[in-house]
Amino acid sequence: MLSKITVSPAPHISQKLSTQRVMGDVIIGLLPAMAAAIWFFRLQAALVILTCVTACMASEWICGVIRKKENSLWDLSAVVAGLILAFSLPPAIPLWAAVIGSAFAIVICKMLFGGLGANIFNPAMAARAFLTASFGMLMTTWTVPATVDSAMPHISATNTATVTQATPLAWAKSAIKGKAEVTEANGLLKNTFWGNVGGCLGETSSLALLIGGVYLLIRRTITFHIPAAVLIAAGVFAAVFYFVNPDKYSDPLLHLFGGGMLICAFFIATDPVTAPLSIKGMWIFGAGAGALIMLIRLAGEYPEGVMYAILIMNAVTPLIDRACKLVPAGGKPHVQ
Amino acid sequence: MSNNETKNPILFFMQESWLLLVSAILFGCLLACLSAAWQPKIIQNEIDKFNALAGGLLSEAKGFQNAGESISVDIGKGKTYSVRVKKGTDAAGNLVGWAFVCEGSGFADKIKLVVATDAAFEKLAGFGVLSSNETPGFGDKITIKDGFYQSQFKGAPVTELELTKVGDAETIDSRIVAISGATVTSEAVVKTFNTFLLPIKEAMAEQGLL
Amino acid sequence: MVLASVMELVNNAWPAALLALGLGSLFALILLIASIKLRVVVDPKIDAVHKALPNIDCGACGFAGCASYAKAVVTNPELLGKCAPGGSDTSNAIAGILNLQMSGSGAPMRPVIHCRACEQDKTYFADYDGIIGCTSANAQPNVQACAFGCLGYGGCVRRCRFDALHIIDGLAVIDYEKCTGCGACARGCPRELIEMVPFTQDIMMTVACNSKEGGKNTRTFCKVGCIGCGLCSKQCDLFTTENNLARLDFARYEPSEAAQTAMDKCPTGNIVFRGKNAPAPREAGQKPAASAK
Amino acid sequence: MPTPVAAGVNSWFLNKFELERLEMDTLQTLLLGFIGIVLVNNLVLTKFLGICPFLGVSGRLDMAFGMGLAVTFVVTLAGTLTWIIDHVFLIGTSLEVMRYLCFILVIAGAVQLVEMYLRKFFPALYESFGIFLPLITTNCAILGLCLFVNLWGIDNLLEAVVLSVGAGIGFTLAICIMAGIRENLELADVPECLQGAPITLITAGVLTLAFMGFAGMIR
Amino acid sequence: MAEIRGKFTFPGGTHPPENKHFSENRSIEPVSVPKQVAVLLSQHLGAVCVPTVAKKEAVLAGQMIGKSDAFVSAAIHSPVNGTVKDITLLPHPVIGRTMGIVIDVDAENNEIKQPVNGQFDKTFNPENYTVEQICRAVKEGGIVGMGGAGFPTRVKIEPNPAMPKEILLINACECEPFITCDYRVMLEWTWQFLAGVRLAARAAGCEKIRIGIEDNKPEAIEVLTNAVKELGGKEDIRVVPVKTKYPQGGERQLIQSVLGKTVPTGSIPPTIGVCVLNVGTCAAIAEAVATGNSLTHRVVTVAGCAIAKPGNYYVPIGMRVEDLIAYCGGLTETAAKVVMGGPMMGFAIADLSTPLTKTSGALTFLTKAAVTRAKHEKQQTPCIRCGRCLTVCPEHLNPTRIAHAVKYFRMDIAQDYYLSACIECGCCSYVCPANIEITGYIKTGKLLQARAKRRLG
Amino acid sequence: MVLGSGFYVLSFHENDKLNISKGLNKMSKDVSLGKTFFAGIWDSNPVLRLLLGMCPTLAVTAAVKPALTMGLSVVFVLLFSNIVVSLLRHQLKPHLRILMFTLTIATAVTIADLYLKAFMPEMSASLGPYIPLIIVNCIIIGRAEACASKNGLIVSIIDALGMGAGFTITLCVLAAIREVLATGNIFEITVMPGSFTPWAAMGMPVGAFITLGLILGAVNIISKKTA
Ligand SMILES: Cc1cc2nc3c(=O)[nH]c(=O)nc-3n(C[C@H](O)[C@H](O)[C@H](O)COP(=O)(O)O)c2cc1C
Ligand SMILES: Cc1cc2nc3c(=O)[nH]c(=O)nc-3n(C[C@H](O)[C@H](O)[C@H](O)COP(=O)(O)O)c2cc1C
Ligand SMILES: Cc1cc2nc3c(=O)[nH]c(=O)nc-3n(C[C@H](O)[C@H](O)[C@H](O)COP(=O)(O)O)c2cc1C
Ligand SMILES: Cc1cc2nc3c(=O)[nH]c(=O)nc-3n(C[C@H](O)[C@H](O)[C@H](O)CO)c2cc1C
Ligand code: SF4
Ligand code: SF4
Ligand code: SF4
Ligand code: SF4
Ligand code: FES
Repeated sequence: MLSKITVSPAPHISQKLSTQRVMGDVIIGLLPAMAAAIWFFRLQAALVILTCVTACMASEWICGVIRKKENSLWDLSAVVAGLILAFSLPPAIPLWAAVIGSAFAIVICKMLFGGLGANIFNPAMAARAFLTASFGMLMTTWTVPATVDSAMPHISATNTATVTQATPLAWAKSAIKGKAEVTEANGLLKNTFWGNVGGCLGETSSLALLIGGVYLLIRRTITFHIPAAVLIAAGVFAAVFYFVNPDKYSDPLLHLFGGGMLICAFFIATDPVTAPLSIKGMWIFGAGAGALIMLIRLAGEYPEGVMYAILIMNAVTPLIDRACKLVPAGGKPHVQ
Repeated sequence: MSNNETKNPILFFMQESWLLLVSAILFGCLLACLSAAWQPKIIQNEIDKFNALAGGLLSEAKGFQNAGESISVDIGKGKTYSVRVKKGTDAAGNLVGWAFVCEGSGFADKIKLVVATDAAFEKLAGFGVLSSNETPGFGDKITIKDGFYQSQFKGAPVTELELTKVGDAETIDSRIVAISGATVTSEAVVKTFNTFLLPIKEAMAEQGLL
Repeated sequence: MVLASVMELVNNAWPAALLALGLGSLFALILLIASIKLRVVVDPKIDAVHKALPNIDCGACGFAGCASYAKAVVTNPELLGKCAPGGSDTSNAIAGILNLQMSGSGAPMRPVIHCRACEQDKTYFADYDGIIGCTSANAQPNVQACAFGCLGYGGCVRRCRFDALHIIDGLAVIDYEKCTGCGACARGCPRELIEMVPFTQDIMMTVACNSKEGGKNTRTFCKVGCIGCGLCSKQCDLFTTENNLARLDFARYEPSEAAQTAMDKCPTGNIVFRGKNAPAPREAGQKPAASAK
Repeated sequence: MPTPVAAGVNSWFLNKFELERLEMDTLQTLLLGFIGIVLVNNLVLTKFLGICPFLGVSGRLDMAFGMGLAVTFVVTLAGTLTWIIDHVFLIGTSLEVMRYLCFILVIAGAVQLVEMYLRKFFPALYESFGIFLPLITTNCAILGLCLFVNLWGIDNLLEAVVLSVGAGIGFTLAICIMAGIRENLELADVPECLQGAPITLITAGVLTLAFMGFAGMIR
Repeated sequence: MAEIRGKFTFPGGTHPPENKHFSENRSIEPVSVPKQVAVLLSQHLGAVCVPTVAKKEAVLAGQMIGKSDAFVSAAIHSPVNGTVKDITLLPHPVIGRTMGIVIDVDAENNEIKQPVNGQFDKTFNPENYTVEQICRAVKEGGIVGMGGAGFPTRVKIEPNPAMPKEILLINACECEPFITCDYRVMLEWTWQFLAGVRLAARAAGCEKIRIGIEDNKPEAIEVLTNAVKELGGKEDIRVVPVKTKYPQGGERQLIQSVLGKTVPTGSIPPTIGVCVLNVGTCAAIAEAVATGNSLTHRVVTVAGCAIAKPGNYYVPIGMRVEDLIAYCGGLTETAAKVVMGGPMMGFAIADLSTPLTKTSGALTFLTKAAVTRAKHEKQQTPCIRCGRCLTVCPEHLNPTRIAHAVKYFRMDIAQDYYLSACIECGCCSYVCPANIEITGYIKTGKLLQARAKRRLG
Repeated sequence: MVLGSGFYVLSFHENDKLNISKGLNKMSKDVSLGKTFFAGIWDSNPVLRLLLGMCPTLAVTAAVKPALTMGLSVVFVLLFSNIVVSLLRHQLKPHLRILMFTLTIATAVTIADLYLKAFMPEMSASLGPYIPLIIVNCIIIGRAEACASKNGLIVSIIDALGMGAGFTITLCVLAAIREVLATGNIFEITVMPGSFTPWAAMGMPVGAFITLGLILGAVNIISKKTA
């Protein structure tokens, strides 16, 4: 007759969706940005991306072996973490530093907390913060995209041999000091949209990120709440300053398209693991992140605040989740 | 116990706490004596440190003495900082330069500097860091003796200094090139100079020291 | 000369000494007065009992932690002896604090598992494919033909904080060396297979089956189950057979010829020894020793 | 008329962004000092003060909050008292050598007194946060704050008080964040050897990285 | 036929593939009498019955063979003529081995029981029966809720001064995939069903009757609407199409959709004056009241790819699953799971000799392919906190949090997040990309809690 | 205040609780002097097992030299307070006991602070307020309460030395790891190859927290293996 039947609790069917598939969609969403990175920064970019992804996967595998756990490599979350980390590194980063960052991301920030789903902080951002704290110089050396005409103004040859270019945000920041530079920074807007500027690997091309973001939205891998909250909060924040004093603050569009804002809104703040669960929580989380990014950019010491804003919001996510605890459909029971 | 309580509170108090009181007196004495014994050394340490730093800047100077009255410098936020300028003299007692302690807020915390100038208070002889809490690997590069940052001040004019991010650190002028990655600290040092140098020069002129 | 330096010392020291004295007496005074005027009557016994407990807050006593157990036991001395990890030492210490005599036999309670079916002894109707855990597995009925035996998913193991329980070959096995008798395992078993019994002996005899199924079904479902034949109760009055299942009266148990005969006569080898260094049970399906004679 | 707080915030913004140095009024200094010690120079995360309760009492949010309140209360009391003692008795009479002794006596005595007082007259309050008071005496955050106030040369009482309150609130913030995180980690598969204090420390480490974002916002 | 779109719904829920095509067009077919039946003594919520017959005793079809004096209980009856072979432990689909009565069927002396729907038409007048008569018939007929939970119906419809009922809500959603038994009853036994509805309304004292029905059953909606029209508006009966969404048939959800009211957490519909009955239950009430028959047979949907002859069968309660499988042409090679009930809430059966009960509305036979990816631990990943389970939960719970709290034995947290408010609809597990058995954990949690309570009590 | 540390025990994780209670038990039960000494180093190591004195542990371990200085200062203060308390143990009155401990410890700490200021000014500056913070280090008052107020002079001295040694060694190990990674040096002697880029973060709070966390994890593994 028939082979042994199986038994398990209901429900006995499930949607055709898996963690692997979710992560795979994110990877697909990141492909345009990867293409842009490789186009603008050539071999350097390819090497950094390859290194980060390989190192992240290797770290994940080793941790799995040590903990004698089911091999978690193929849920692909390590690949996504590696990609995001690579995309948030400057092109000229030495590969050994990329390896240290990957190991920090996966081992310290993810596996020690219990692996996928248990980490409190976004591994890629935490690793970037660690690298920034450790190797500040390396993390602030911005090579010029291969496509840039070297006669552009904000290119300088410093004491070292590398030709570097200030990022749009760095210009916006120093621009607070003078009107001429503000205009110049604003002139960067078009290039910023296409990606023809200095910056981290994955952040330069707004267009590529938008394509990827829309893909994720269509696939319903992410919902619109977090990106919308981030962009609206940051946009409003920047616009208020701009309209109060356009001579001193750059165009809000530069803030929306410049730096890590878009990759943050679509790929980083949306990391489900480190964001709140409920819709209300997502709005709070996103708005908090957007506002913090702008606060750090405008009032803090750094030109860019994405990484710190995300880490800070990650830290308060458990509190947000608690504050947004759902009420059951029938209201709170009288006696529990 | 309850008997004591009601009958003679003072006796009760003494019974309970005589040990504490005796030890308090003893420990108080002990500390006072130790302090008396070591305080001069502690004060000397501070003087030595100042002298070592200032002496490193004004190589001919053999000693430093207080000169004039202490000068109150406005450091903003409605606060003032009182500076005691010291006169550096060589073995023969001739004036070789001036040195004083000043402070400003850096990246993490306050930075205390020893600043020295030539005898005419026209040119800087440089600065040394008395205390700073800047990030290791970033801001703490200002403490590197004769590092590229400190060297820029050797011989710079006593005027409003200016910080730039890109530039030539070799030429000695009022343009100071920031330490890459530690603009804040670099700026704090420059700002400290700008806050203190000219007011002190003015005050010294008033006091007739220059 | 000497006098001068002594004078100088005194000169230096008096303000400091005075300050220390002043502060010292001020606070001494305040605290003394406060300790009298603001005294709150807390039973010092509670504190003492709390200190006597092991302070690992395991909850074995059934209270939220050592502190609440301390409070409870002071008000209700009947609760004495609930702290399993602390054992008799702790109980005696608490009894001392409360001026009580420890009563009762004092035989330590230890768990026995009323099942001895290993993987190869069991029969399954289907593959269980759900959450690994006894409560979850037990909620999917009839997977394992015997509805009474050990499921082997370690619900009890996860409750034991002392690493004293392990699943060996599909059966929960107690390591009596490590077991403290906290009883957590008994609370963890959905089939209520684990019974806390007074270990009057180092090794206790027990009927290692819980099946109330008729003998015929038991035989088809399990190679080692109790078929309720009643042979043991005929041999020894410690045993009773009811609902197709034999049971031993643990409180009265002590080694005896009769008990041993009952054990040897059991046709399924279901009566076994449990405890530290207990001898291995008869192999499943092996003929009773009696018939071998 | 804008409220004082709004005015303070407003002028902070003006100063931060307009770059012309306006006359800073006291309120502004206080506000900056307050924000500074809550976020930028958070005692736990940048100065390593109060780590023991940070590790020990961050298991549950309600407990953490109670502890935070207790610390805030005590640190305010201690900061104020020690500032007064320092400036009234010690500096004038050059008895600085007695500083530590005086500080700790004042803190220990005051805390014990308050604890007994609460216990006697406000048992409910005592149950919810008074039980933390005795622990706090041996908490570095209190003495540490007093010492830092002295080290930073804070020369007016109001500023000392504001800094003390800020320090307490900063502590509360840090410990509540940690408690939230730990409540989540309780339902996670953290390697056994790291459960408890180790993972809390590692989390705190990353938390300090995050708080670096506030660096330099206030100087 | 005009397309009918349900207007009403509730927040949350999901859309599993409906898969009704296996059986929706197959009319109800009485099955031949098996050689042996096994009637379980525990077929409902509430007290277990005590056998009223002894071994070897002869029994007649419809004869009461077990009863209980408890208030919340229902009697059981023999579906066949035969002799009691044994009273013993038998496999129960939900609660494991329980006592039951095995009856050897008297092969010569048995006819296939036919449905009684022919005895009803629009002229049926519920006023001919007093409330007491209805209640007694329901009680003696051993009728329990046939929608799944199996709550004794008498308790539900009996007038209760403490909780007066105003609205009778008929749950005709049948939102579970595959199941069509209620649909067929509505189509074929329309008048019997409506008679039951009206009898129940009379007994319960309900003025209003609402029939909530998903808009994926347009034919049934039409048939019922016409029939209600034909009744001529003596009673306030309305057929309310609702959106097709799982679990529209959950009574709390249906009340929200149709009546716009919420049942407070931890309470039951009567607290807000609503009585909810399933279609099959109503049909059974009509039969019991009008003909005096007890509940011995019911309609069972047999569906899925792994069975040769799917359809809707009129089956004696107590027939073993294996006998029904044999009647339906046997399992296919690819069969992986036999589920009593639908795939979202049904119970997978391990032992095919399990008898059918009063609440077994369907048998779903799933192949490996249909069990999309078998939901077992090896294919799970940790929760990625995507929040999908929160979005679909019709009770607005935080399923992942509850499940993890149970997993780590933190019953305090589970309770804090309203463990007991879960209706175990399975939406959360269905959508979870990490494939976590959320509902399974929650069910486990409820069991753990019940056990803890039992220990304390 | 020791009740205080008892309270921490209540709210700690099980892992820590077992460690702590094991440590505390070992402390009170051991009698031989050698055992008393070594208990402080491993079984009831104040930092690794009892989780006491974490603040200085984290704050001064960016480099080995300040860590060592801190360790030795703690040894001195522990010795001083244990000796004084042990000598006076029969005279202590319940209400003022804690006040007496505090007084003694504050005195010892002031002495240490003065000494450092006078003879090691650089070190004193870099340790900043963490030397005076020894006053509130729970190890010291804990030992005064748990050991010195119950035991004779010799036992108290050995206990102080053991605890102090445990504290110092832990600090130095932690500091060595951090210093090597953060600067490439140890005791200001370069030990890493020239191509090594220092990990500045290891010298920052992150480095302190994470390294200590990992060390605690390692200790848990080792103690589980040896148990
Ligand atoms: C995802 C992401 C997050 C980032 N977060 C930060 C950040 O928090 N702080 C920062 O300084 N740069 C961050 N960056 C890098 C900046 O976006 C960008 O490179 C920055 O404008 C560099 O400016 P800078 O000139 O000097 O430091 C991030 C980049 C990415 C892709
Ligand atoms: C961990 C960390 C520590 C830092 N420490 C300092 C510091 O001590 N001094 C400083 O001026 N900048 C420090 N910075 C960098 C500043 O915040 C700021 O980015 C920098 O001054 C900008 O300088 P740049 O324009 O040369 O890149 C630090 C940054 C990080 C991430
Ligand atoms: C998730 C869920 C889905 C349900 N779906 C249906 C359904 O489709 N049809 C139905 O009649 N009962 C369904 N029920 C049962 C009803 O909630 C309710 O118990 C029943 O309609 C009451 O009628 P009864 O007592 O006549 O069975 C469902 C219950 C739950 C929890
Ligand atoms: C929409 C989405 C965004 C993600 N973003 C990140 C990210 O920013 N950083 C990261 O390390 N992993 C990211 N991941 C992958 C994964 O969630 C992450 O590695 C977990 O934090 C590891 O537990 C993302 C995954 C998804 C589905
Ligand atoms: S004894 Fe009980 S809890 Fe333990 S494994 Fe067996 S069935 Fe599970
Ligand atoms: S086996 Fe473990 S859980 Fe069971 S009583 Fe013994 S120690 Fe307790
Ligand atoms: S938690 Fe319960 S009610 Fe909510 S979706 Fe899951 S099974 Fe349904
Ligand atoms: S649907 Fe699954 S993965 Fe998503 S939050 Fe819920 S349990 Fe986690
Ligand atoms: S050492 Fe700082 S709080 Fe304990």
